[in-house]
Amino acid sequence: MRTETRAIGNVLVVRLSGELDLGTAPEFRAKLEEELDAKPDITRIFLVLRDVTFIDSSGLGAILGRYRRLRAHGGGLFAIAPSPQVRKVFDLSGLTSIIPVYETEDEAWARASGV
Amino acid sequence: MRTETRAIGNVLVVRLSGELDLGTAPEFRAKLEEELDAKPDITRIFLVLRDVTFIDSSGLGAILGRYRRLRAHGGGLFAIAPSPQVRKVFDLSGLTSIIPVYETEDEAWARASGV
Amino acid sequence: MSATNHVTLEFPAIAQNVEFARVAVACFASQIDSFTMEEIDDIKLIVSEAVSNVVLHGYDSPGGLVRVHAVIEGNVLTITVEDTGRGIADVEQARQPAFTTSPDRMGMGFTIMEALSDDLDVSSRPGAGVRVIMKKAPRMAGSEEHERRS
Amino acid sequence: MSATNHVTLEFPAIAQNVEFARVAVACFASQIDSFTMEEIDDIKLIVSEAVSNVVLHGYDSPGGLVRVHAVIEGNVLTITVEDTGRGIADVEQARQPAFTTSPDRMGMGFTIMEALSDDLDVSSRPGAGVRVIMKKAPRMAGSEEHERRS
Ligand SMILES: Nc1ncnc2c1ncn2[C@@H]1O[C@H](COP(=O)(O)OP(=O)(O)O)[C@@H](O)[C@H]1O
Ligand SMILES: Nc1ncnc2c1ncn2[C@@H]1O[C@H](COP(=O)(O)OP(=O)(O)O)[C@@H](O)[C@H]1O
Repeated sequence: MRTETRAIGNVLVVRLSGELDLGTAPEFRAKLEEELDAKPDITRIFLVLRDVTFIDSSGLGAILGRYRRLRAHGGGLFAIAPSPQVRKVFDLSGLTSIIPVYETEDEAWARASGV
Repeated sequence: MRTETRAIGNVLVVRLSGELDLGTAPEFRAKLEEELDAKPDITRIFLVLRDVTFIDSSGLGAILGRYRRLRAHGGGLFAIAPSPQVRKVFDLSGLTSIIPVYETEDEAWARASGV
Repeated sequence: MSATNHVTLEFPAIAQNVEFARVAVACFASQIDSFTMEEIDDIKLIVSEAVSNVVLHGYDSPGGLVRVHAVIEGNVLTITVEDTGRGIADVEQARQPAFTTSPDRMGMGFTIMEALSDDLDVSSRPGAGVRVIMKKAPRMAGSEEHERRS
Repeated sequence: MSATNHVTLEFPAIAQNVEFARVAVACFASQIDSFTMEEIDDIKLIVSEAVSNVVLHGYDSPGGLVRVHAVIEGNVLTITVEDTGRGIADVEQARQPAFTTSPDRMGMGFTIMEALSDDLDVSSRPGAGVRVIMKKAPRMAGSEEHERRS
């Protein structure tokens, strides 16, 4: 699992790759908490899932935790470009009805900027 | 494991992909024996190994068996484009000193045609 | 291939072994040629959920083991995931969507296992551990139309 | 990671399980972060050779089992491959390059295991089976220069 982050304005773009499960979730969680602590201006996360090859409910839980933190302060988290495997787990677990999912970064930016 | 064959003159070009081990060697062996039985003009095999992701000594044994069959009638077998893993097993087992290895199909053709 | 085959895995209930378990079972499952890539992914997921449950909920103290048994009979894969830990008092309740005893969990593990297996059986005696048995067969065995694995 | 961890695999000595064994052990081995891709490939190969030997030479009749045990202690991976089959009368002779009792084999299995492990131990009592123990640690543990796995 690898997590690459880049702050653009008040958006934190997070690119995840590899497998997000019980073994790798703590690293993901720690990395994002650290970023959010260091950059208090961040209100939204764009979580790019294109290169995530596997996720399970522990991985989803780690994403949901970050969503809740931002949501508590009026912000949000968008999931972008999930693979079919990731999409399926989102749907099965009901996360699709909580976290907005977009096919591309462009769509998320358009939505975020109210275009 | 997948084996694709194409006869060009008296050369049988064999493209292998996947893993060649004790589990898959019988299929490889059967496929080549069938081809050689059906096409008695074939004197040489060009074995293209570019997409072989794993080989062990059982896989080598299957290759060596085909080499010996052709050799018994004055023909031969060339190994082409082994990956580093395949190359290493060839070297460790001493097969490199028996079976000629070429980096590309072109080199094998040049050699076969005496250019 | 329609032969019979089986493997047993045993390892400590720690988080980094979840990947090991799902990769090993997925590789074994791929001996059934007619499983699609998507079905192999489903198998990875249900193994991941069952083994994660043992790591998270199975034992009161470290050092407990997970035992995974996978059997191929004809075209049917049967996966058993067992522990000898604290067990589940009310299995029916535990299987409900969104039920969890850990506040930071989603409670969707059993729901996912149920949705993606052909049959899920959960049994437990409190104090003696949990046994989860999941069955999975290729949906379109023998069909020419299903997405083939190379 | 420098913790201790271990896994046990047990399965019938049949040809299609060779891939299962090497994939499972390679996945477990990758918990040692500093193994390079090439070292993981070496591990696949030595497991493949040891398990193939049990399938080919281990048992007089079908149904025999292979037991693979892999342990991580610090940065060292120890792999044990065992059977309870016919055993080897002269282990020293069996380990010689090109020695084989099967006419269509190359006799290079033990030579490859020896070349690619840091330590190879083979023990046997005829009639009681064979135990092969192989150790492997990352060559460049901690170095920045070695080819990293993502
Ligand atoms: N192996 C187990 N040992 C003990 N309790 C378990 C085990 N597996 C599941 N449970 C119990 O069942 C509940 C529901 O499990 P599950 O649906 O997988 O959701 P989650 O793991 O997110 O809580 C768990 O919260 C736990 O209380
Ligand atoms: N598990 C085993 N049980 C019985 N005999 C074995 C076992 N492993 C190896 N041997 C013996 O040792 C010999 C050499 O093994 P190896 O170097 O791997 O070459 P090969 O497998 O190609 O014969 C084998 O031919 C066989 O006689």
